[in-house]
Amino acid sequence: MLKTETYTLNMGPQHPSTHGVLQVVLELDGEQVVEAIPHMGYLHRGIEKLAESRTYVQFIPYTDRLDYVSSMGNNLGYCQTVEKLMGIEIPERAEYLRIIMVELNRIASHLIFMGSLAIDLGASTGMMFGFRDRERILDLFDMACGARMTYSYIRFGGVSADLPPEFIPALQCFLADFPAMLEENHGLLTGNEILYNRLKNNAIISGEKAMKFGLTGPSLRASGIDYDLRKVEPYGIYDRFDFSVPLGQTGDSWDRYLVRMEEMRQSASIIAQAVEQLPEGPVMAKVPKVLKPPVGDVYHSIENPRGELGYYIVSDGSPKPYRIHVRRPSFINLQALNETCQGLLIADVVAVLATLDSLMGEVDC
Amino acid sequence: MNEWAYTAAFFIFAAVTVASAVGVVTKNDLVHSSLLLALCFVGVSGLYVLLQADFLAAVQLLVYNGAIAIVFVLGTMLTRRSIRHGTNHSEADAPSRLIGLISGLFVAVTLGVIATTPWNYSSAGAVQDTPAVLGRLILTDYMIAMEVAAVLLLAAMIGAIVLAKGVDEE
Amino acid sequence: MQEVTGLYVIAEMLRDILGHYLPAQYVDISMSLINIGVIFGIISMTAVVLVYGERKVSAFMQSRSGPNRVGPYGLLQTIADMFKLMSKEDIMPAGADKWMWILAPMILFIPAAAAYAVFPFDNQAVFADLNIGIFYFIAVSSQAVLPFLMAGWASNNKYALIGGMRTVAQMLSYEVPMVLSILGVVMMVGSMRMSDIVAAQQNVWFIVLQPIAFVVYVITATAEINRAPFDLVEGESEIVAGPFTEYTGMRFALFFLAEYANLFAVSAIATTLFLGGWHGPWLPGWVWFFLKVAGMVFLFMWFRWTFPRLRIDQLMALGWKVLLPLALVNVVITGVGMYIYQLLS
Amino acid sequence: MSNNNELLAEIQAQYSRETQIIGEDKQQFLLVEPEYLLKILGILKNYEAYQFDMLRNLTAVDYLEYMEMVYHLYSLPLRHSITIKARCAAENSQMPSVTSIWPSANFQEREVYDLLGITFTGHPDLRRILMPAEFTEHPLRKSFKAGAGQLPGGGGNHSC
Repeated sequence: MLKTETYTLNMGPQHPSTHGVLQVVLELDGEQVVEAIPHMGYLHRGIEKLAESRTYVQFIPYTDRLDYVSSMGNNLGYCQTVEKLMGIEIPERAEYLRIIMVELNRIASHLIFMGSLAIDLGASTGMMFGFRDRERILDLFDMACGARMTYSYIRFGGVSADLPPEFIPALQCFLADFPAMLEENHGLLTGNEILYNRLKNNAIISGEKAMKFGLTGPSLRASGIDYDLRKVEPYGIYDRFDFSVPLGQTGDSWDRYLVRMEEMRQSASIIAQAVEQLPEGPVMAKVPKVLKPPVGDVYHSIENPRGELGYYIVSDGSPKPYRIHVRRPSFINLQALNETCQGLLIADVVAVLATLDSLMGEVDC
Repeated sequence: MNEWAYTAAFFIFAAVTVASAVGVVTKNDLVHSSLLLALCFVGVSGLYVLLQADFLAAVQLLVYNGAIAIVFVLGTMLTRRSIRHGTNHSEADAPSRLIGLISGLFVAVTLGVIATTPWNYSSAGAVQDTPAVLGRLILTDYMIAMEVAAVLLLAAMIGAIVLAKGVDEE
Repeated sequence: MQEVTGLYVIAEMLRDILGHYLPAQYVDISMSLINIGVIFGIISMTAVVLVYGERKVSAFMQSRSGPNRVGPYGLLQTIADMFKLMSKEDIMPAGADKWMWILAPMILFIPAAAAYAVFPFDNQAVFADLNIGIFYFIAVSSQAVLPFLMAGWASNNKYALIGGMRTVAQMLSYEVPMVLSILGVVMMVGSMRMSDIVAAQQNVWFIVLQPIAFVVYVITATAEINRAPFDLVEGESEIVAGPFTEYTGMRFALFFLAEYANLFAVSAIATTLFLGGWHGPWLPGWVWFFLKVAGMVFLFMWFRWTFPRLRIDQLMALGWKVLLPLALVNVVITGVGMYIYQLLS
Repeated sequence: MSNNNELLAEIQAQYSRETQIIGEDKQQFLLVEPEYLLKILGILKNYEAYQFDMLRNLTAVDYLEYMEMVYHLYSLPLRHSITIKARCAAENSQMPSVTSIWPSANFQEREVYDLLGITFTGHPDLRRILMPAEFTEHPLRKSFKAGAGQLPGGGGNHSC
């Protein structure tokens, strides 16, 4: 009855809750979203182009800077792709160390998800808790490879260094404390009525829609679709561990949150199993100094905290890759933003951005 | 102290009221006009205080300034900002002149009446506990009037809700 | 009347001293000025203390240590921040409505300060013990909406404007249940005078007799002063900082001063209405008053650092569909209860 | 992920006119003629024996003489995967958009358009996605040499 006009609101690229430099152009009717169009590229560094003038080994540090809160996974995906191209076998111990690191990194990444979701919904204590717990994991990484954010720990043929003796006790201490940490976070956030009401039945992405948007990772599984690369195409030695893949029912923001919270518990269980089975031995296979993979191309993908991280590498037989393409889950997951946000309120856009959990370092590549 | 302080306060409040009232009419920007209207209400409530009608003053602040003026301001602010200049024309065209004339006549007549009426000064002191007296009156003598007003307001509120909710397109 | 104690004794002493040097009519004026000075002192002190308190409380809840570098236990941190804010560049956005933009933070401060006139800090220690005390407080605090709206509109910024619009929706809807929750207390006392309300609680605090009203009051008060979980007006993750987005330096600080003055104000009202004001054993009345206010302030801070923010539609639904009926029911229960009590006695 | 050689052979046998198998034993791909791309991909998605309902990855490679599109498909119900390739000219490259089959190709095709300069016909919203709108070149082309001053204003002023 009352005629209203829509208006445009530029959310970002400098905005507290776009998690980096994402610009979302919102078309609003009052506070209701008519359209939410993401504009990216503010962090575009041309990593794929840079790769063409680097050797294979030199590209490893660039992978750290894609999804910079789960660098271990990026390292792993890239190294496994090149190993697959060259047919390198890696030692048992290295396989286990890789699993431990990647799963630890998954927990760290999901803790950031939890923290940023909390702060986006106005609960700053949740963020502090998330970052506090993540600190324990970063300390472990620091112990293992000397870096807290950009590890380059996983290399062709294994990992860069064996664990220091104090690592395993510290890890076991962390694993012992982790259920209590998780419980505390659940107590603060999951049990909160306001958080529940903000997320439950909000921004529902059905399984069908999730496929349409090309979602992968926890966001897809929250819609009830069982697609976890660790299960469907076990890479590395994932087939040796006993873990379950949490699935959501409705695909609302609440499910996306719960799925990630549960994944943390599963990751901790995988780490515990890996520590138990951890064999002795070398951590590095014999790999030639100058890598010259055979001519050909290969695609390999792993399950990163944000979804399917794929590397497509074309080799022309020279020491430098002819072309590297990275399938970045954050980038493709952003496709869901516009349609999911339509009809919601401004405050929900923030929640959708947080639960889709796109990371701009990866989106812009 | 009391005598001149009250006098000074009266003139300050009166000046504020009159000046802002003039501003409401002459300001070129609707938003400024409506804000000055709020100021005018504040001035009036100050005058109420000086008349020892402190309950009425608080009601004036709460209802007129805290609600009505805000709705005015909100309404004008929602009009598009780019065209806000000249939203409140004060050109001297024929209708404006006519209205000015009528208003002038009204003021003249009122002043004349005030000047010629033999005012009686009340010797009774001001009622100390106005809210209690008012409450008693509203719930006894003026019961029906209040209930009628309440029903009217309820109808208005329902109407506002219907208007704001809108009707489905189809 | 009770025996005269506490702050009133100090005031009487001061009045005596002044009486020696000044003619009688000037003593009143001087005492008024001194009172105003004390109130402004309290306002600025509360801001300084509460900002420090807030940071320490939040640090405590988030397992951090909070400010601990400037002065012992970081006590001077707020002072340092104040100097920092004062030295900031004063930026005015292009296209801002100049006078409105400048006036908004100053006008916001007036109702915040004016409310302090009716707080009974101690027995007889009220600047103006109006017979409509609590109603005056409501009327004055309702004036805080306009400055927010002015700031939001004058900034020429869409985030600020959305914030301003949210203020109106939020404050207007939460004022109604707030008034109704206070009504229960007023019915029991039969007076709106602050000192009467406190005096009526000599034996039993009204939090015991009016638990629903207390809960409704605390929730609506949180919304009135725009604190989490009702801080939609500034909602930093959604609309950056709402009406404050474009403000810098001292003007920004004024908004914060007003925010903390309001935090203290609603806590003081809660203390007066529900927690027995300055009543309490052993300690002087004003100490009790400030202790209870501190307790309420802590409660509000506790809310802020544990709750996520509501969404605007949930906020409105809570206000109109839950709190308003609850407050109305409370009024009815109070009325019936009073009637039964009269029959029995 | 293992490329399913039998599956490839089966598809190729059925659509021998439109497709051919390239590559060696370990790395075999199905090369599809661009004009039949939509038809073949549509069949791959919808036929019960294939059910490739997921477009995992879409990208392109500049081989100087020609541009090669690469589609990595996956089937959730049947848990198998396949790699499809299609080639087009290096100059004025054009490809049919697969967004009608997999809407999730939207951003990836925009990225390929932006960085490699392949125009997708039938794409709903073909705009640059990473580079600024006024940028004229396609950085992932082999002919593109990176250097300073290529963006307006010396840096990267995004104008949207």
